[in-house]
Amino acid sequence: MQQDLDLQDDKLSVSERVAAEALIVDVGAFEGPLDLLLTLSRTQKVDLRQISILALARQYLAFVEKAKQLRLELAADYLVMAAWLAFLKSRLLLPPDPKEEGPSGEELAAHLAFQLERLQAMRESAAKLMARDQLGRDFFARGITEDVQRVRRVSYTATLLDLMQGYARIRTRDDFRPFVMDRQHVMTMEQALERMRHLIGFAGNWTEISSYLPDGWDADPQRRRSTTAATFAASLELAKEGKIEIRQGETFAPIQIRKKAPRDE
Amino acid sequence: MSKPENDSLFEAPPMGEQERMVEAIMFATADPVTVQELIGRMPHGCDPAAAIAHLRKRYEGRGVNLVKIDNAWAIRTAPDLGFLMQKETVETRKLSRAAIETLAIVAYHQPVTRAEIEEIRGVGVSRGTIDQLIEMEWIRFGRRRMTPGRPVTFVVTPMFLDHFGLETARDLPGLKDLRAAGLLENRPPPGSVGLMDTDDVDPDSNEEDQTELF
Amino acid sequence: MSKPENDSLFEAPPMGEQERMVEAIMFATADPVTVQELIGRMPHGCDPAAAIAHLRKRYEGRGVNLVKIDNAWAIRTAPDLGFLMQKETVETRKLSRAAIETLAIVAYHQPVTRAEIEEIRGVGVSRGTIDQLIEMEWIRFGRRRMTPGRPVTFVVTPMFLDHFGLETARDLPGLKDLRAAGLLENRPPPGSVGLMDTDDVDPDSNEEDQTELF
Repeated sequence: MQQDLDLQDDKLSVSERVAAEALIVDVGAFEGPLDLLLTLSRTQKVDLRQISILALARQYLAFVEKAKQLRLELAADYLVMAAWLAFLKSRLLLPPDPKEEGPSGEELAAHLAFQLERLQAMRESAAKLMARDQLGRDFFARGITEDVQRVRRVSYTATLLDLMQGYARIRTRDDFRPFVMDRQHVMTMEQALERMRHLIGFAGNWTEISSYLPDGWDADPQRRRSTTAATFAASLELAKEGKIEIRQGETFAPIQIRKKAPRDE
Repeated sequence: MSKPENDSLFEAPPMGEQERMVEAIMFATADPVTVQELIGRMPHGCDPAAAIAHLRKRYEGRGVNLVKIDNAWAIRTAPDLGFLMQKETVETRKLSRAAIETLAIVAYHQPVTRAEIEEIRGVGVSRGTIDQLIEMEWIRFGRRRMTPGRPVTFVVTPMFLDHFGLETARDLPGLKDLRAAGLLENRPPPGSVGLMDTDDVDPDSNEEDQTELF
Repeated sequence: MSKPENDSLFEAPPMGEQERMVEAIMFATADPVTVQELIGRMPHGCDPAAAIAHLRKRYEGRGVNLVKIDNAWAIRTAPDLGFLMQKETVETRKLSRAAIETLAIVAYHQPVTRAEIEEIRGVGVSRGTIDQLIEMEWIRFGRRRMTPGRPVTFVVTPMFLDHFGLETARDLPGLKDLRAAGLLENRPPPGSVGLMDTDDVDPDSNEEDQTELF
């Protein structure tokens, strides 16, 4: 067993060491220690399943040694792997210590072999994947596409409650609308005054005030009230100005007015 | 694509193959393809014009057709299937406040002219609001008012009554009912303009409303 | 074609018409279309799945074929005619070796965590690599692993399947052999002195977690 291993070591020193030096120059091309191990393992020219992990460990350690001699900077994970492989190597070479805990050298070696095989398998699978016909390279999608027009139809809705609330909103707003004189049914004193100034010139004799009410204002009670009040107020105003005289026979008797003759003054 | 000189030595692919080629090219190119272009892209000795003729026949009556556009050819959706290129989504939205108020006024005051709606609302009514309600078939034109200008009036439709579960517009709850339901109770704080805006900010009064109502 | 009873109220178009519709929709888009989407776009009572089956047969051996991607369908040119399409060829960004390997690992081992990818490759995965693959929409986040730290997982996308002409991830080349050889197992390193075993997990407890959860 020991001899067999030495033999492998010797073999390593012949051809593998040359290869290892070639690898060192290109150390940047490796994607980590596992990749380096996989590359080194190819020099064994055997199926990965039959690979000698011990020989591989030696190759790797020789590689790291060489790199150190050449003062090449190796990334930390390469050195971690070297330490681990040195440990693995010793485990594989020394007879198992029954007192020692943890996995055996064989178990560790088997796992490393598994990792290498798995990485190799992934490499091959990646190659197979990339070798497949690819969209946009070997087969193609539709060149003239037609967009699906999204026609969005909006449907509006409302409930009876919305309607009632809406109406209520308007009606309450009405309640609180600022008070505005209903001018359509109201005659102001100014209007009456204006009217009477024109008419008074012809009133030489006593005339009932009601005859001064404008046409069309006597039918509707509201209008009649408004125009009567306005005309009466206007009469008072005119009397105050000295333009007319007012008289009333008794309470609730018709009020009469006539133009005041200037010469009477 | 530079083909070697000795292409002529090879026989042109069978017409079935040429048809496949034209089909693939037409499918994948982003623009209509001319016969000239096809000659340039297909193997030497091909007769794209003949292949197009075959392919055109093959697509006759199918979901897509081979059509000539100017001087070029393209695969296009059959005209009768254009409707499939539209996807209709229906979205339900609440009617705007202006529309609800306008609708309410038409319902309570019909027949009513636009000027009257505006007078009642105390604010202008946009053409769009009226149009929307007409389009929804909730209001329609009534008879013209026999007043100067002969303005059109609006009335609610049977669709409206149907939607709101009313037999006639007279079944609409009256102001008294609204008041009883608490809908007219809200008194505005002095000086505030808007009233009764349930969709509005004052959360308290809103809350009250809700409690009273439900 | 088992349709619910009430569907028969609407007369579905004849199958020939349905086939035309599917054809038109498929030709109109570059992206795969799901049956669900077809149902949504075609008239009521249609059976797009049946129409697809017919259409697929019709396009067998033609210049374009109907292909299935995940649970969607698309028309693609026949791969043997790729040589005609130099003009259409899109230069895809050259992927680095790390990116290609990472992609393969995600595809074959999905759902897979970043730590697992790193363990398989024996080297750290740079942020840029993952980002690039996500940006290309070839991989995406899967569900989180129910293990301490709840690491995210990565899975491949339908875009990935479409790009590589795969119906499902199960159709990846050599997948069965890899599985049979135990090379897709997440085998923990013996003992605690594992290689590169970062924040990673005991697959047993993992299993348990999942079982408890679902």
